[in-house]
Amino acid sequence: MIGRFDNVIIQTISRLLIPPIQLFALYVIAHGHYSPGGGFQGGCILGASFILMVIAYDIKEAKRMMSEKVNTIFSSLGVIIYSGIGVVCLILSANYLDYGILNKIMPVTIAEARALGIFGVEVGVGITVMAVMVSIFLNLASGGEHEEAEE
Amino acid sequence: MEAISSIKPLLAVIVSLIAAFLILLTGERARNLRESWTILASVVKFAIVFSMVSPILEGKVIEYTVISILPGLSLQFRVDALGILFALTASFLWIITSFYSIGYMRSLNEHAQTRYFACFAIALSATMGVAFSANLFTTFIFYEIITLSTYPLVAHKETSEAVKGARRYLAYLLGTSIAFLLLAIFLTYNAAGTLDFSNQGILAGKGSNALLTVIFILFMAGIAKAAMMPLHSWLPAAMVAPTPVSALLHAVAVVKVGVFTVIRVVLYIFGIDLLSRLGLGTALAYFASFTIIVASIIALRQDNLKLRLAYSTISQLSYIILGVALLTPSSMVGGIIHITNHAFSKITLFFCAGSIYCAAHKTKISELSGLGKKMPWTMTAFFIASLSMIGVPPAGGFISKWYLAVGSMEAKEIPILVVLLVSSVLNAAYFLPITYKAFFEKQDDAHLHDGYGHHDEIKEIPMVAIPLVITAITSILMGIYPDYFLTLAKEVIR
Amino acid sequence: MEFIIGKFNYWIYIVLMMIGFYAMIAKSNLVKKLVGMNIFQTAIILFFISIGSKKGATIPIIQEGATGDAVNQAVNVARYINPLPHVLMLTAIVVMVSTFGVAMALIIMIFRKYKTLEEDEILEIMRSEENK
Amino acid sequence: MTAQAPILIIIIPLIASFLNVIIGLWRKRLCYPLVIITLSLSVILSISILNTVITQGVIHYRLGGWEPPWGIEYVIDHLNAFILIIVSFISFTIAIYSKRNVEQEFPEKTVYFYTIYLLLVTGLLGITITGDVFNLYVFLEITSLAVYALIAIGRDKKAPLASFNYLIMGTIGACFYLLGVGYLYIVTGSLNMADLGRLLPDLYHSKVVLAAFAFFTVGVAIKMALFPLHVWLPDAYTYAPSTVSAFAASTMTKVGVYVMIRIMFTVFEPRFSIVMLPSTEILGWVASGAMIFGCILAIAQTDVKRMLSYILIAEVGYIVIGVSVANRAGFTGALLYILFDAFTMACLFMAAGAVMHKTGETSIHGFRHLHRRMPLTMAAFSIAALSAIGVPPFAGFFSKWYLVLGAIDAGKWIFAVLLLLSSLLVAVAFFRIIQNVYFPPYEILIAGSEIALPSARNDKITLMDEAPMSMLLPIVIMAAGILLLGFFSGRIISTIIQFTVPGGF
Repeated sequence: MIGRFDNVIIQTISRLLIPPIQLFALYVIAHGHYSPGGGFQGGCILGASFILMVIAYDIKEAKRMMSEKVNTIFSSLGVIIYSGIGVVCLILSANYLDYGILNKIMPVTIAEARALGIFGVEVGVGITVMAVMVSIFLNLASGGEHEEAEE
Repeated sequence: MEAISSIKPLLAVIVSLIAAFLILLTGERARNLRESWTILASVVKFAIVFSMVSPILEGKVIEYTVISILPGLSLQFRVDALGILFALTASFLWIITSFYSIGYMRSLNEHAQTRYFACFAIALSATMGVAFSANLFTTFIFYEIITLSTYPLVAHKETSEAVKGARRYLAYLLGTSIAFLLLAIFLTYNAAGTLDFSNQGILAGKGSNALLTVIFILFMAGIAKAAMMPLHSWLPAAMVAPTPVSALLHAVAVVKVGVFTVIRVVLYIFGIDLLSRLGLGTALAYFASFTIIVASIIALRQDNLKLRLAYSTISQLSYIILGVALLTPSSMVGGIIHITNHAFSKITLFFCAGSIYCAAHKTKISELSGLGKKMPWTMTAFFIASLSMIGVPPAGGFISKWYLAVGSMEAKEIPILVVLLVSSVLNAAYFLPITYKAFFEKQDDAHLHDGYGHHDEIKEIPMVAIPLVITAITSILMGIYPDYFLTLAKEVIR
Repeated sequence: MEFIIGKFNYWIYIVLMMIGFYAMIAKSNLVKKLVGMNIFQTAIILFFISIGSKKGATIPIIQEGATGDAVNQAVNVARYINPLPHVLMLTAIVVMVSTFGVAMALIIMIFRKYKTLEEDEILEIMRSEENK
Repeated sequence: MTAQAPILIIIIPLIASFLNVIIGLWRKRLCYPLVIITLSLSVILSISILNTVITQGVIHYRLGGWEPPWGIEYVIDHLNAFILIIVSFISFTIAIYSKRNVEQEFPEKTVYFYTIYLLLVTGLLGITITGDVFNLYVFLEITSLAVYALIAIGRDKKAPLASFNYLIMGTIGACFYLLGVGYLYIVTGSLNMADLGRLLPDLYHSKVVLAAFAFFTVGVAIKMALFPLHVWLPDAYTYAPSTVSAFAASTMTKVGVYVMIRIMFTVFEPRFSIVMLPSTEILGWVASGAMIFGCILAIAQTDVKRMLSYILIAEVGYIVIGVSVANRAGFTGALLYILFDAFTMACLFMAAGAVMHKTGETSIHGFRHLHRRMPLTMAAFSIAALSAIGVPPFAGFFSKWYLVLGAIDAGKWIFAVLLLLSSLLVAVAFFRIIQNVYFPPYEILIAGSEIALPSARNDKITLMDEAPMSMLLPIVIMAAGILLLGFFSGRIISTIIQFTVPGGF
């Protein structure tokens, strides 16, 4: 539906904007656990940057940078990271998502281990959210040719 | 009376279930093997049942709890004299019937014989279940199994007529049992807190008279298998089934299960004292006698042989109910012994009808003229059996009618006595003409070339003829030596 | 009047919710239904957020190296808004977004099949197919 | 292992579902085995959980080791354990069944189907296992989203619209539930069920609590398709792929009922739900409406799947009646019914699906004389139908026995009569099919279809053409379950159900 239309201004501006947006997204993700923000918000921003690119260029461009396959892998990879960390805690004979225990395998204190654990989870969430945002958008924008990925 | 625990009742029920399974496995491929399963099962079943007789005669009861399905309600067997009497009759007749139906089915080259024999076996094991059940819960379960397993037998021909008959059959039996019988059972359980049969009855003093009356009426309406009017019309409809089915199931197993359940309810749920206090016994008795008379009158007008037999069955069943409803010792003996007598003679009659159909392909009474010479054995057996039906000594029917008559006098119910006499006359009126026609009427040529081939081809099929001779002889013997069953019957009311 | 002003956040959410509800039930255009659904959910989210907030309170995070006063205020509940409803709503938003996604996918499928999004027209087409 | 079982039973399907996506990109045909292994694992886990509950009593599992009521807590008593077993076993069996159905109906979407299927299972297990009202909401939505997607995944042209309507209704239900949670949070500041159960009794006079209760009830009623709010169900389950309708019909409504029981008797006390409000009274009448109208509408249908959907509505009515009479017998009956009806509905829908697979149609005429073509499937179908009618010795009878007993104990004769009446109506509905299957009058057959002219009646070569093994096996398992389970209901009650009856009954 969104056909290609070359508009120098839009493309240049979005070229300029996208990197800082993504950087900010990473910041939001990384600081999620001790300031406002977190995986979901960061993921949304990250996804928004891709969407901006799709709007500025066209779907083929976006697909070139992030193909359907990669997208699908990302969307499930995030969840696997998140639940994987939890399972690691299980394996270390603590309860699910009890990050404190992670200090057994990392040279850090329990508090730091908690911070790192939650950070890992945030990253996972971020990746998934980003991937799903993009796939939903592409799915709608392309009128369903882009196979739907389920949240 | 002390109870001995034994697994025999369960075996008696299970054996024909296993047989049904094997029959289904064997299928059409090896017909002889399949039939041999039926024969084997029937013989074994009879052996098991027979082995339980002697302890019963010593006044013991055999108990066996299969599994406690719901707390307080268990699938339990309890063999007493009444049960063994019924089980003995049914299982013995099953042996004969299985030979008969093999001959019948093969001579007519019927379809779907595997289904036929399998359902037959299941129905029989359910009959045993009812006969041996120790509480209403168990009775109800097997009661429904009988209904379901005989439904395919009624619809066997698969013509639209057969299907209609089967639908009515199911509607009556299943509908009444769910709507009335189940409700009555719930009410009983709610009132008495138990469903176990006990000789004194369990409902005595457990509720207001109105409630008990309602329960009783619900029971009587719910047990449509007893074919009391006005809930009788499923039985004529079921006559579309093959004759062996009508013979064993709709003259012995199914209908007798209905009557049997009525007896159980009357004697072991309500108890004699309670019923006589409520005066329900007499009411039931008059209801039954109404059925007797009306059914006999309808039977007079039937030209189709099986239909006439069906209506005769309806009236004869009510004899049994009448006998029990009078609540006097002799009448009860008469009713209970009539279970056996009627079973033997009526199955003979049906066998004859089947044999006529096999040999001459005739179903109408008007076509029977002159058949006596061609099928002497069949028609003679028919004559004997009808004598027993009418109640002419020395045939077995006489014994039961005698006791019934005595009972009615004990109960000071002279109208009932009149009913008995009138109905005997009616029985004679609708049975003897058949024999007369068969033996003494010349066959007019109109029937010479009707339907299937010439009459000179008509000859009895031994596989079919032998069983009916046996049953006929038995029904005579039971008139001459009634003691065996009488002792059992007396055991019941002792 | 006080009754309305004092609890204005509830009134707002109720009004919004009813608007959304009306759209979901009454509109025949599927997309409008969907928009109504979003309004409906947003109203509930507003409701939750509003019950978490307090006048003059701040986010419940103790600054790094906070001394005396700040630490004492850490236990002073009145100074901090209740974060839990916000967190819940974060999840609720995720749910909302995914519901929206699925619904959109469905709408696309419907549009591909019937070339319209007016419910009555779709039903009309269905009926004609039935008769065919 | 057993200590972590409560979380593993959720996590394993979750991880597997996303693993499934990645594997699916690589090798499509590995998805099916993965799903089977995962679900068999969850069956084992649920059994071990039940075992633990029976031997050691209620399990409390704290996610992330946070103390309740702050952290999310999984609480498993006999009730959840019971439902867990049902859900996991049914999902496992239907997963086996799904193979050929998927191959036939939407081979290109295999990966997505199994992913969403696993998510659906995760959601249902989560609803059952969690002890936190908001967490329950999340799982509820996961479940619903998965089902919306699954319903629309098939070929049927009508499916998307049905799914969309379901989505709208379902969202309303979920949002009402969420509002209920919010109201309770305002007054108590807690989301933990047990904690709420402790805090609420002092607040029963408050209007907010009443509103919360109302929102909960309506929301859950929509989710479990209680009679006046059932409108989404028939379309959705009729047009869905047969696997999906089988699974949804047999588990989702049951889990909905479970949620209702939790809310009414754990979060709120029976004292509140029964005495202070006449809620159970109202529910009882609504449910009896469901029974009667469900059956009547079922009789009116000509499509088997649609008829089954209406029967399902009626059976939700049965279960709710069992709960609403609010005594031991009724509650026991309701739980037994949940178990048996899960089996029955799975068997019926799977059989219908198998017929669809073979003949391509599910109209009642399509069933005509099928007992020659698919004897086993039809036998299973008949068994399940008889169980649904409530004829002994099949399982349904024993649960109905308890339901009626409960109604009588509560002195609600009218309910008892209605139960029996609706059984008769169900019988009418089903014997239309059974008679069509076994004894179609030959006059019609000659006119109607190719099979079995009277001349062909005696030929021994029956043109038998059964469903594939992977479909047949689950159907037969279910039928066997229906046949046998009834006789063990005594044991089931004495070991599990009697402990689930809430206090005050």
